[in-house]
Amino acid sequence: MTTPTTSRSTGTRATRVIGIAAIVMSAWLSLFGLVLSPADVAQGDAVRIMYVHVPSVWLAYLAFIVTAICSVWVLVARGRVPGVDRVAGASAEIGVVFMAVTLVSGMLWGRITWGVYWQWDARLTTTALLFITYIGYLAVRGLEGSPEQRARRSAVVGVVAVAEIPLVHWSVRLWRSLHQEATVLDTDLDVDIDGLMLFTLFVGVIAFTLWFVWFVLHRARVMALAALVEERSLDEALAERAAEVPAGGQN
Amino acid sequence: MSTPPGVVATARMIAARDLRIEWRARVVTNQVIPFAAVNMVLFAFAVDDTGALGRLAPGLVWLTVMFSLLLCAQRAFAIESADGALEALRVAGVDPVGIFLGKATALAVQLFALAAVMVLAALILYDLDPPAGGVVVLVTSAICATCALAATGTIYAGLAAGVSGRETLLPLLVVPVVSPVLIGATRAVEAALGTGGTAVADGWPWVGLLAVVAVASAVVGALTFGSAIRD
Amino acid sequence: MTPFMTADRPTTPDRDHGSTDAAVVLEAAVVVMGAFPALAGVDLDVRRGTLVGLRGPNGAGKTTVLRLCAGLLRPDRGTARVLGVDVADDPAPLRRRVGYLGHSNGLYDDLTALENVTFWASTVGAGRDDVDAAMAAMEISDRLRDVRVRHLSAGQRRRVALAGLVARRCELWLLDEPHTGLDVDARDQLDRLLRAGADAGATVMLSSHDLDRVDAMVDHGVDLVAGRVSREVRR
Amino acid sequence: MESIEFIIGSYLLTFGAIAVVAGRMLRRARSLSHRVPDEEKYWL
Repeated sequence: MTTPTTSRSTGTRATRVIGIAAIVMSAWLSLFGLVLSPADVAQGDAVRIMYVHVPSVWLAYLAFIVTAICSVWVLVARGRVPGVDRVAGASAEIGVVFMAVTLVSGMLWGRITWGVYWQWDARLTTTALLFITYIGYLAVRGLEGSPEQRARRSAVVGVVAVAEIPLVHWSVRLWRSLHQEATVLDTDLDVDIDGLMLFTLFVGVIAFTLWFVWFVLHRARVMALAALVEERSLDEALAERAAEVPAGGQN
Repeated sequence: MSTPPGVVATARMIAARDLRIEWRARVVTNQVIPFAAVNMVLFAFAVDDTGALGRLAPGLVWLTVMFSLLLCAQRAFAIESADGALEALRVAGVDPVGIFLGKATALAVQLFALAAVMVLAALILYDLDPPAGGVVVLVTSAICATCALAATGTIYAGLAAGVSGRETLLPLLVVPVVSPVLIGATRAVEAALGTGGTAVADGWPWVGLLAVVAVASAVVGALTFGSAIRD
Repeated sequence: MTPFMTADRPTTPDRDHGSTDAAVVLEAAVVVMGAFPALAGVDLDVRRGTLVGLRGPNGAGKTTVLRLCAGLLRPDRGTARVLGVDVADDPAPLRRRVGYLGHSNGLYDDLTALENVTFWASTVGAGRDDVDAAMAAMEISDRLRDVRVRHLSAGQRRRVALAGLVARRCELWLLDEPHTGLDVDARDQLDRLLRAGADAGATVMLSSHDLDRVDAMVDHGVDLVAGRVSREVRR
Repeated sequence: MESIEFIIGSYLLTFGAIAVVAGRMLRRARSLSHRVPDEEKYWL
């Protein structure tokens, strides 16, 4: 999988170690989650979805926290920290992917446990709205403009989004608490966790954190490569423009 | 000798100018309010049940105000970018915090007027019978909600001003962020109008939520608006 | 009095930072628009109190030079110092001291001429006297003052925009094709005004297609070709 | 195991997403890296 050509692109020894560790941990997670860990007393085998669901939601929120921190950094530095901006963007991209995964695996879990795919609880609703917000963040990253402009604009969205999380969560919780009569399903997703289940979950969180680091390092380097390619094409474009003028000096 | 105006003076100047332009051009009065009103009428067809319509009224009012926000915020920056004025403001070194506060204030005033008309329309069209004590909750919640909406709308409309594709980008950015406002304002108005079977006093926690959202949006906007409009 | 008079403005400490007689210094400035190098290494040294004309065909970089000097762009390579301030640093201290009029006028259609000029004057705290002087200098009649600019001709709008700049009394004037849309009388009038401004100590940079007109009026002519300076003439 | 298709499905979805995103990213990295000399890659 890691051939010499990869090592000349965005891979280094460190990312290879992280990547292999992530794969091993993921295999381990699947083994423990699907086979070795016990079924839950209340939920039965449905609890096995938790071992991928909880680590992926952890990854998604970790990604958005990283994006938020980098966004603040970019704003303070007035957009002139391209490396930080790339980490913000890379982190948001991977966060959006895992938030989508989280939502779908959560719905599958909900379908088994509650009998419905969706429930208007604060966690789900906040996550769904946050997902849309970060799709908007990525849309802003795709706007026309200079790299610096892109960095500052998307950082604004990153900061507004992180300010939004507690407000959305609070408002939906308040909404739910005043409308309890709507709830017919009282099974919560909280499970009575035993030692092996906790261990499996722990393996999952480690594995997905490794995936996060691996993805962000690679994605940020891909962005850096794209910037370098642009820089090189600028040299060519400058040479072309220079050829337009017959060596005219100043007098 | 001339000294440049401070933040508050700048904000007042910008807000006064925006409101004067609206007073002259009547875009909100002659275009956005009729659009919002026809929304309220169409909701009646969609729901087709007077009892349900009454219960839904607060939500429909604020949904309409949110849609109108998208139009008004777009309009607020269309006047800036029509002839390059936003760029000229930047070259002139006008404080972006002042620009933000001024434009958000003008937008909030327009939205508040619009919300008032929509509440009135709901009372008439949906046959509501509000309790007398609800006015205070109604007005304070509407003030907080329109301020919060205006602040968020100003940040993102400023960010998208002059960018191609802004018409579709703005709703994507604004709507998820204003969802707490929609929830809070709907519940507060529900309590104020007595449509949800709750007491008027139940509206106060929601007013508190709206006030927090308004302050948070204004603070975030003031801190980030300079970066949002730099091009 | 000429509305360009700037000597009565208070001198701030950062004002004379750096070389005192250089208004604009560009060194090997490269500005990229998308993937296109609009400026491909421009060297330029503009003295204070001079009237500078930028000439050249479309796409030569005239507009980009002016926008760079206004702090609207940052050099991708090289340096740009304007009034002693490096525009790659925060250009905020530069603002208010620089007036820029691009292809658009920066006017609000539904405000009257007077309201527009008053608004732009008030952004720097300039008062009623400055506005009146600017309106008089641009010969905006009492009748035109109270007309919404939406109903004005292109030339009249340009005069209103210029009055807005004049009222702000800047040290450096950056005018992108200021003659566009003006009739011959108004062009002559504008040229007289710019000359008077430069004589009073302001630095004026303008771009134009009109080679003869520029040649006749400027102290320092700069020809741009393909994002570079091809020829300079100083008087 | 009850609802096994949902459980297996969620695992496949999660790890499938990782594989697809990683694969696309590495392919793009490889195609870009040909156009940049190694000495400009700060991570090497």
